[in-house]
Amino acid sequence: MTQTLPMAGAAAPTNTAGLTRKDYQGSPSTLCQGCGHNSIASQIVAACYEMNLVPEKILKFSGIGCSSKSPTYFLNRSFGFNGLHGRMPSVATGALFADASMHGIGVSGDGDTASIGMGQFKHVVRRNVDMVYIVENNGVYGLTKGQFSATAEVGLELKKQGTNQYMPIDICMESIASNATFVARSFAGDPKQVKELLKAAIAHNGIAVLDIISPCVTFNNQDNAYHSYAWGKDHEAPLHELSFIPARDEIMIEDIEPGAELEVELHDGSVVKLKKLGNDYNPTHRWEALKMLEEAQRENQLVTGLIYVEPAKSSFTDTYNLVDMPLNRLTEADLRPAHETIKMVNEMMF
Amino acid sequence: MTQTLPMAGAAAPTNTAGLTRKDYQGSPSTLCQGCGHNSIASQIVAACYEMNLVPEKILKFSGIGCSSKSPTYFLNRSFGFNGLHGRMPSVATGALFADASMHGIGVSGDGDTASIGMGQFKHVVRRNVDMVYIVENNGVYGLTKGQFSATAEVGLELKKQGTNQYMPIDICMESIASNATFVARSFAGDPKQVKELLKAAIAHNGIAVLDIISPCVTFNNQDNAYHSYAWGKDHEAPLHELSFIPARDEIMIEDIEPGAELEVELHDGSVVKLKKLGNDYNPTHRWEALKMLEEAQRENQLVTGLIYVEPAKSSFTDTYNLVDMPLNRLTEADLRPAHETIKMVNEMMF
Amino acid sequence: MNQKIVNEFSITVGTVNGSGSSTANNTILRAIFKMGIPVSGKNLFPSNIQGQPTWYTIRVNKDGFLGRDESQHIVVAINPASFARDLESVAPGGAFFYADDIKQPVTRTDITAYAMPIKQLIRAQAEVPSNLRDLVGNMVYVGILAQMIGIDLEKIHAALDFHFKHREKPTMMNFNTVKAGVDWARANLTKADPFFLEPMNKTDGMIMADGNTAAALGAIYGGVQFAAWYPITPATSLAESLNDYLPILRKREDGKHTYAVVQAEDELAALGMSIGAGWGGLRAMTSTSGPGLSLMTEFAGLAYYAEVPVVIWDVQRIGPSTGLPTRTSQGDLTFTAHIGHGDSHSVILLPGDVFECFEFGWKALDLAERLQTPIFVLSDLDMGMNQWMSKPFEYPNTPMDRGKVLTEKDIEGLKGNWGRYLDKDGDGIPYRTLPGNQHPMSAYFTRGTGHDEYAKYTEEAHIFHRVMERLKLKHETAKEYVPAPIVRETRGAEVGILAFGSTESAVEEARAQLAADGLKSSMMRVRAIPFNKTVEKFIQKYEQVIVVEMNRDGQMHQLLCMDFPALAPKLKSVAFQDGLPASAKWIREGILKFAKPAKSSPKGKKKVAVKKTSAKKGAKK
Amino acid sequence: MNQKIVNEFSITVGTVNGSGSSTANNTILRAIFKMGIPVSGKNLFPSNIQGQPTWYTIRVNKDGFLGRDESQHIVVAINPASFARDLESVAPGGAFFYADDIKQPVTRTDITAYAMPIKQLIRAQAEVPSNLRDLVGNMVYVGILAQMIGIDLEKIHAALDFHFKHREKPTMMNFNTVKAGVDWARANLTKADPFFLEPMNKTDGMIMADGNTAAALGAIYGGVQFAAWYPITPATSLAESLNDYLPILRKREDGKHTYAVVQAEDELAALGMSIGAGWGGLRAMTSTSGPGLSLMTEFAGLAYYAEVPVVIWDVQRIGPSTGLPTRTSQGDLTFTAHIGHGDSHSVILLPGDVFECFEFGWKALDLAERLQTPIFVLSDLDMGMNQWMSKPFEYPNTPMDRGKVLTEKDIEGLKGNWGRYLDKDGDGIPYRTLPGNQHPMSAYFTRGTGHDEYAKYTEEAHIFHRVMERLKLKHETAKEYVPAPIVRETRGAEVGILAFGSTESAVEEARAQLAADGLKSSMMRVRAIPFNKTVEKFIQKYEQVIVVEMNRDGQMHQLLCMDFPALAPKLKSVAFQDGLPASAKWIREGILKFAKPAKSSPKGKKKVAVKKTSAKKGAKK
Ligand SMILES: Cc1ncc(C[n+]2csc(CCOP(=O)(O)OP(=O)(O)O)c2C)c(N)n1
Ligand SMILES: Cc1ncc(C[n+]2csc(CCOP(=O)(O)OP(=O)(O)O)c2C)c(N)n1
Ligand code: SF4
Ligand code: SF4
Ligand SMILES: [Mg+2]
Ligand SMILES: [Mg+2]
Repeated sequence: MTQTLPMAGAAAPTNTAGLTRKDYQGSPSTLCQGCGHNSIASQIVAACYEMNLVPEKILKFSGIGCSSKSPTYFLNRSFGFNGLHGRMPSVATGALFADASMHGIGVSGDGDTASIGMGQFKHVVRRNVDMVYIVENNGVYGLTKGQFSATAEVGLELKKQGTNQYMPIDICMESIASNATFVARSFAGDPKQVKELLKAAIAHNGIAVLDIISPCVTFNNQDNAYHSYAWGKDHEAPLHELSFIPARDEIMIEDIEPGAELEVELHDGSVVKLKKLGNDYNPTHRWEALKMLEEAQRENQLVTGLIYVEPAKSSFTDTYNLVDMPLNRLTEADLRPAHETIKMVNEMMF
Repeated sequence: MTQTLPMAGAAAPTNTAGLTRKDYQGSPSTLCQGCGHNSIASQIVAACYEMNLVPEKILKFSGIGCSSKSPTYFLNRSFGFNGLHGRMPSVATGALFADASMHGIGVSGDGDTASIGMGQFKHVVRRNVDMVYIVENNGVYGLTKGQFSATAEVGLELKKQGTNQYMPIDICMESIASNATFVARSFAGDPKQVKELLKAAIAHNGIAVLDIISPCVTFNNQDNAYHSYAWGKDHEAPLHELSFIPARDEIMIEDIEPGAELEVELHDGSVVKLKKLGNDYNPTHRWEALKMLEEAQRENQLVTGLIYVEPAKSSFTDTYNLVDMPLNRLTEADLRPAHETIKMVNEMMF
Repeated sequence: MNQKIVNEFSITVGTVNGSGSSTANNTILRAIFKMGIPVSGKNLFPSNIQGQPTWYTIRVNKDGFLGRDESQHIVVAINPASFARDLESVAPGGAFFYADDIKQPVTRTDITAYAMPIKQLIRAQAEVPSNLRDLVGNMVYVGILAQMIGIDLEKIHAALDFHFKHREKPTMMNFNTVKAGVDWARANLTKADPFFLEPMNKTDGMIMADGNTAAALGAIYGGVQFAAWYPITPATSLAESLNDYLPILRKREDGKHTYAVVQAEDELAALGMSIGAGWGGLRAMTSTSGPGLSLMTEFAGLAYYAEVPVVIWDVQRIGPSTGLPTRTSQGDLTFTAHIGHGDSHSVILLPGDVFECFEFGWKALDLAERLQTPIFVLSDLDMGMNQWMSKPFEYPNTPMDRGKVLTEKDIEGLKGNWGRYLDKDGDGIPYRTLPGNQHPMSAYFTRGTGHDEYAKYTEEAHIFHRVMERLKLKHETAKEYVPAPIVRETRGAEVGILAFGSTESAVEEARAQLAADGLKSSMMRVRAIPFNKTVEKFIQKYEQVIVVEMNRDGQMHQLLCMDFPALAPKLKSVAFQDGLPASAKWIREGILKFAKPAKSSPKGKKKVAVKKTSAKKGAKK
Repeated sequence: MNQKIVNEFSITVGTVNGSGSSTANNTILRAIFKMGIPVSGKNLFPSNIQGQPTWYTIRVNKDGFLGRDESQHIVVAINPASFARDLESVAPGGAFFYADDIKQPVTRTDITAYAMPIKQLIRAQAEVPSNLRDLVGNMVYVGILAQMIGIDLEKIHAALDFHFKHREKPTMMNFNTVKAGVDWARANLTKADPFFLEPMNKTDGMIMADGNTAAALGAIYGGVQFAAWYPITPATSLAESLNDYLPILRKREDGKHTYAVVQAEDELAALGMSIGAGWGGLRAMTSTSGPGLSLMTEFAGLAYYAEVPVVIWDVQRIGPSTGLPTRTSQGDLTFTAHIGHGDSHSVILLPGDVFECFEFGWKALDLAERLQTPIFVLSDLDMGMNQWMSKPFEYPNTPMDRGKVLTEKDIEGLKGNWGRYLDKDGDGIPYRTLPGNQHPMSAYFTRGTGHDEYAKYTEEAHIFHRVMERLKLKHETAKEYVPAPIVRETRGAEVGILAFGSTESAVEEARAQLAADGLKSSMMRVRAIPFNKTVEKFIQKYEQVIVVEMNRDGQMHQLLCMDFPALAPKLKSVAFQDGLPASAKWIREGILKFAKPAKSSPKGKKKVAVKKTSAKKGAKK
């Protein structure tokens, strides 16, 4: 606690902010080995480093869930607020008024965003709050051990939960329906794309929703035999051993060419179909974006890339026409009306 | 309280349920004269009467707001539950399990649904709960005296509230994004269309969202001078008199032909552009519906009619495969496991 | 005619909501106020927008007792729908003014009835356009009443001039209508009731305001920078007043803003945003009423445990649940004191009048930052939405207290060696840094989960315990900072009375009546929770302390018993709720159940003059 | 070796979560249980999924005291990350078993240390596939321990057979691994610690279960028809047990369902749905923990005021806010008792053990329909998620109480002359009809706004007041229906002890210790709020009543002071919270602060044998 870290701006080896990659790191992760959320955290570190951002100029936010634990695993030098389940948007909205020059990065889960947090999510999008809103989407509640989330595939079966009856909520379509100004989708196992999209999202003025498919290696098993491990060669007696979680490696994919498709097998044998948006796709047409998403839903594809962007709009804080000085540096002289005004006020009262 | 009403099924003059129109009525309205919500209530009475529904087989639900007061103004012989602000969907979802043979009709407002109630709204849609979900959409909070709701037009100015900065939430697009199986839009001043859509909605198995534009004669003034009445011919001194609400007649429109457009001037001089869906429009393509709504948003049109329907799906209660007898008529014999089972249970405990 | 009754009666106007009568009623109120006579106005309005019965009661009282009077001495009946009950509500010997187009019989003989040809008179006013006749027509009863009880016409003009922002045309059109009423009454009515107004000088230097406006203004003088809110009666006008006055009082040359007011999508978000802003170092607040407060429960617990400064105004209405949204109560006390799951206790301010709404408006922001905890301010509908006489608002007499905040320089001085939740000063209050602090060791991570003194995540039992014990110590510290109670001791008092909030005026009136009956009492008005030493000492001093409050369960009594178990047997509860503002009547009767006056009435003290009718609880049936 | 210590010690296994050790630990627990020795198991697990330290403690106690023991007599260390603290945690004279691949020094000489070659032994088990070595490897320490303290191998086999649902292959593979451990230990280790197990017959006829399973089963026997829930630790397994057991226990020939369990989108919706179902006439419930309960606040107020039957299980974890999601507490009591804005008071059941979780599981549904109000059942993590010995569950001994419901025939008989909120019986409980009732006069309109006895909207002050007073009367009536407290009086007791919930076992142990010290006490375990006459009488009887509870603020003490102000001075609070289950140690020490034992120790009573080490609060650092 007493060692002195280099002040931002001090001479240092690596990026133009004078900081090393280490200055962007967080504490060691306590998530499962192989969890997609971990590699997203790494890419946040990489993106901020490569963009030469000063960590002190970033605010981190999250809700509750495995995903929402992530902000402790990156940017230790940034202020962070790990709030309530589903309520990250409101806390971020208020906090970003404190110093409008700062960047906001929020991390949420699909349960956090699409179940309990649906209302706040839709409204933070609608307000175009200037922040990156990452959904680490695994289709389940990780931290509470594997219930369906609202983005779970219809027909998915989980032990104890039965069969999911509902169509999944599509975070990207929801964002566009509520007039988001930046919407993208990626896959945690595609670090290059995640990083590039993160950079674009951070640079965007306004809400930037990043729906990142991030498989839960522990609970999202489409296989009906939940956590089943074959005992012996004959596979005769699969066993349900809830408290044993074998160490697994994260699924990483090779680069996909724009326009190309890739089927990725998850740990449980289920398959996701990824498709990268082609170079001819124009992400500035809301209309095309909706069409593309609707088609992808029918094709059961996960289309990745920058789906929609509307760069010109002013963000939420912009519309408030705030003073240049960060609001939280204003003093009594700026904030308390002058003494003589009290007379006027009393006269206004009759 | 002691007069005996005719039992359903008893011989009576009018509809095939043996009931008169009076049997469908509610208590006198306490809403403002000319409020669009009142004529929606009348059409609910008319639709149920004409469909020969038995009022005892209908459940009424609402949240909080002027709109949500409506259920007392129709179907006095039906059970009703006026719950909490924004939480009508959950109460209805639970209540409809009590007796799956009953019809659910819910009335909500745009504040009730699209602001505080956004989360529950999206989820009741996603679950395809078998009920009619009416949004009496006026773009303001009527009951709390005229603040913006989330469906207010961007750029709308209201005294004390300033200028609305956000894009309005489109109830129909939101419904379709969340996989609603029946989505329609109408205008309170077009009673014929309202009634026909109500009938279709009631007949639908699953969620039927009806977004009915229902102008608030008292608060939704686009005119910057909130409640301004000209004093004398010269109009020189408009006055803000919040506590005076002049009696006004409800705006009624002539029949629009399918495919035709109509501009309707509201009490405050603002104009809404209505367009009736043409006969060639096919409401069974989700894809076309999204496209149509996106275009209408850009054209600033309110397209009315049946926008989307997916008839084949099973509703929420269907998926639970319930016994035929209404659950709330089951008795101890049906519900309490037999005495001998307790031994087995204890053995299961080790 | 009975003996003249001067400056000591109440007037109720029964009308229809949405009819614009509030301008008329406010005009009467303001004119009487300008005559120097203590006066209050209470609006009893329905929870809808148009067409339902509504009542406005004005009480004049030369002694300054301005709580609700259960007797209606003068009743003005404009609404056919409530005519019968309005007629019934007139106290025996009272006066009844009614619109003569209501074709219902006046069946009582124990009162004086005056028919008013309002429709006819307003039609005769050529300058009033036909679409405004209903609205301006209300001025007719103002004129008739003015003539019959003696409201100064000049003061009426002043009131109208104020209301219409000094625009002559509407002022004169309304004033001329008032005069038409005056003229007609002078020509046609004969005074047969005993009620008269006579000028006094008891309102000199006073203002008239409602608590919500006062609270908003106080917050502005407290430097509020962020407010998020969601509409709800009766709190809406607090946030709307911020929108009204911030642009005036915080205007800058460059046209830029030092504040933001956000209408949130609901109350969860409203408090969430305010917490975000408070955490960010802004003076942040939200305002709501019961249902909204219930929704804020989870976030309130987070702010308590993560130690985030934020101010929450709860303008109480009667509950539980949606209850009666337009009726008053002091019913949220016990809930607020322990809001949220787990061990928690809230700091609560209890303003007693409009002046304190202003004062606590800025003090609450100081306290929030000083104590790093949510500060709840419990007002109520009666205080918040009704017009009250008040001392003029006073400019804050202490500089802003921004609490324990470490800047870049401080952190540098400490060589980064600080802990967000370390109790350096032994008062349970730690130091914080603000986002945007550029020192690389300034950042910390806030969470609602278990954390140690360095804000690091922990599940260690003894650390969790230690942090919770420090929060308890902080609550002790709060006692030194919160507003002390107001104590009014009477020599030889047999009983102590403990009250809080808007019941003050009614309690004082009851005390005066009891004193006249021969029962001497001392009074303490509690202004904050946690209770400090003074509260304990007051209870210790008296054999019985009667806790008076406007709720069903005696919630202040509950909290006192919890905090002072050793003194609990002395504490008696007088609690009543029906949604109407407190009246001296039920307070007096309640107190008499526990404490009997000495046999002989004290020498010379005259009986309080206000006549008691056989008033019922819940006045109107 | 010291003197033998038989059947009176505790074992803690320190491991990594996600490593599958719970099968091993459960096997030990069950085997000991089958040996007839009173035993309990407590899981101290982190709030994440994999890779963090976790501890499992098994306590054996021949006298049946099964609360948490602050001393760890035998510690099994498998996790390198917690090796040092595990080593430190062993009580002097204790035993320390550790995996020999942890290359850390054993620095203590006051204990017996045994190195275990787990990796090596499991590799030698040819039948265990390599991907399962980590999992099955845990059986090695089971075997070593079995050999060293004397766990019956046959019972271990029985436990494995049960766990693996009588499938031979996995049972044998695990059992063979256990035997490999046994064999190795027999050959290589020399017993040097004093701890031994010897068969008893004290568990005959008993079962082992956790409170959440018991609650779910109880609800099923109560005929639950609708449950909506949202996942949250430690309540999740309650709802999941409904999913597990409903299909078995409510199986029908036609394959159709008489129930529905819905995973809601959050807790607001979970309670909203349950209220809808309860209103509709279904036996409806929800289950949650602190944060979820906070979110249910507004709906709870609606159910109270609109009088809707619904059951809310709150499996308490330690708060405020997110707190420590995997640690226990009794901290939601005061909040629950007054949940929601406005005047309200809740009916709360307080099960004391797994048996009562089952019993209150069905009783709560009866009470909800009888009283037409939300019934809160406050369990906690320790009771809900840990395995407890229990009497077998008993089939409900009363028929279902569906409360006051009017059918079509009843309405016909009344000629429709009924009022939903009319108090016909003078007990404050009105009659209701159920949706689907086909009588044209059966319908009524439910609302959270003001309503009269006929469920009509009203803003009348006196009616609102009257309805609220009836609700108060209903709360009085509730006292007759809720489970009475359990009283255990001791002749000549100097002090009364009042406790509730899962602390029972620890309190009884403390009482036994105090009795040995010479302090006689009587005990009352409160099982419900509102408190009935018995509670009052018990407090009256003793000069001092010490209220023992597992929270910071002494919440039961708070509520008792509120309800019995006259008795409040007698009530003393012993409250402690750090997230760990209650231990006899702090209870005993807390009680001794108020009550001193008589000077001389009573004749013949032997000191309780469990050794007291210098245990710290919050055991693990
Ligand atoms: C109000 C509330 N309800 C429930 C919980 C319990 N809870 C913790 S995390 C979680 C789900 C998280 O799911 P998701 O957001 O998808 O994150 P993941 O763990 O899958 O990354 C839940 C329900 C809580 N913390 N707060
Ligand atoms: C929790 C809660 N917050 C706020 C309110 C106050 N409130 C009552 S109605 C309403 C808005 C209603 O607007 P809308 O749903 O559009 O209905 P309208 O009156 O316009 O028909 C609000 C905010 C409330 N009753 N409950
Ligand atoms: S449980 Fe799933 S989501 Fe949670 S940390 Fe493990 S892999 Fe990730
Ligand atoms: S305020 Fe508006 S929405 Fe409410 S009743 Fe009047 S017209 Fe209708
Ligand atoms: Mg998830
Ligand atoms: Mg509206």
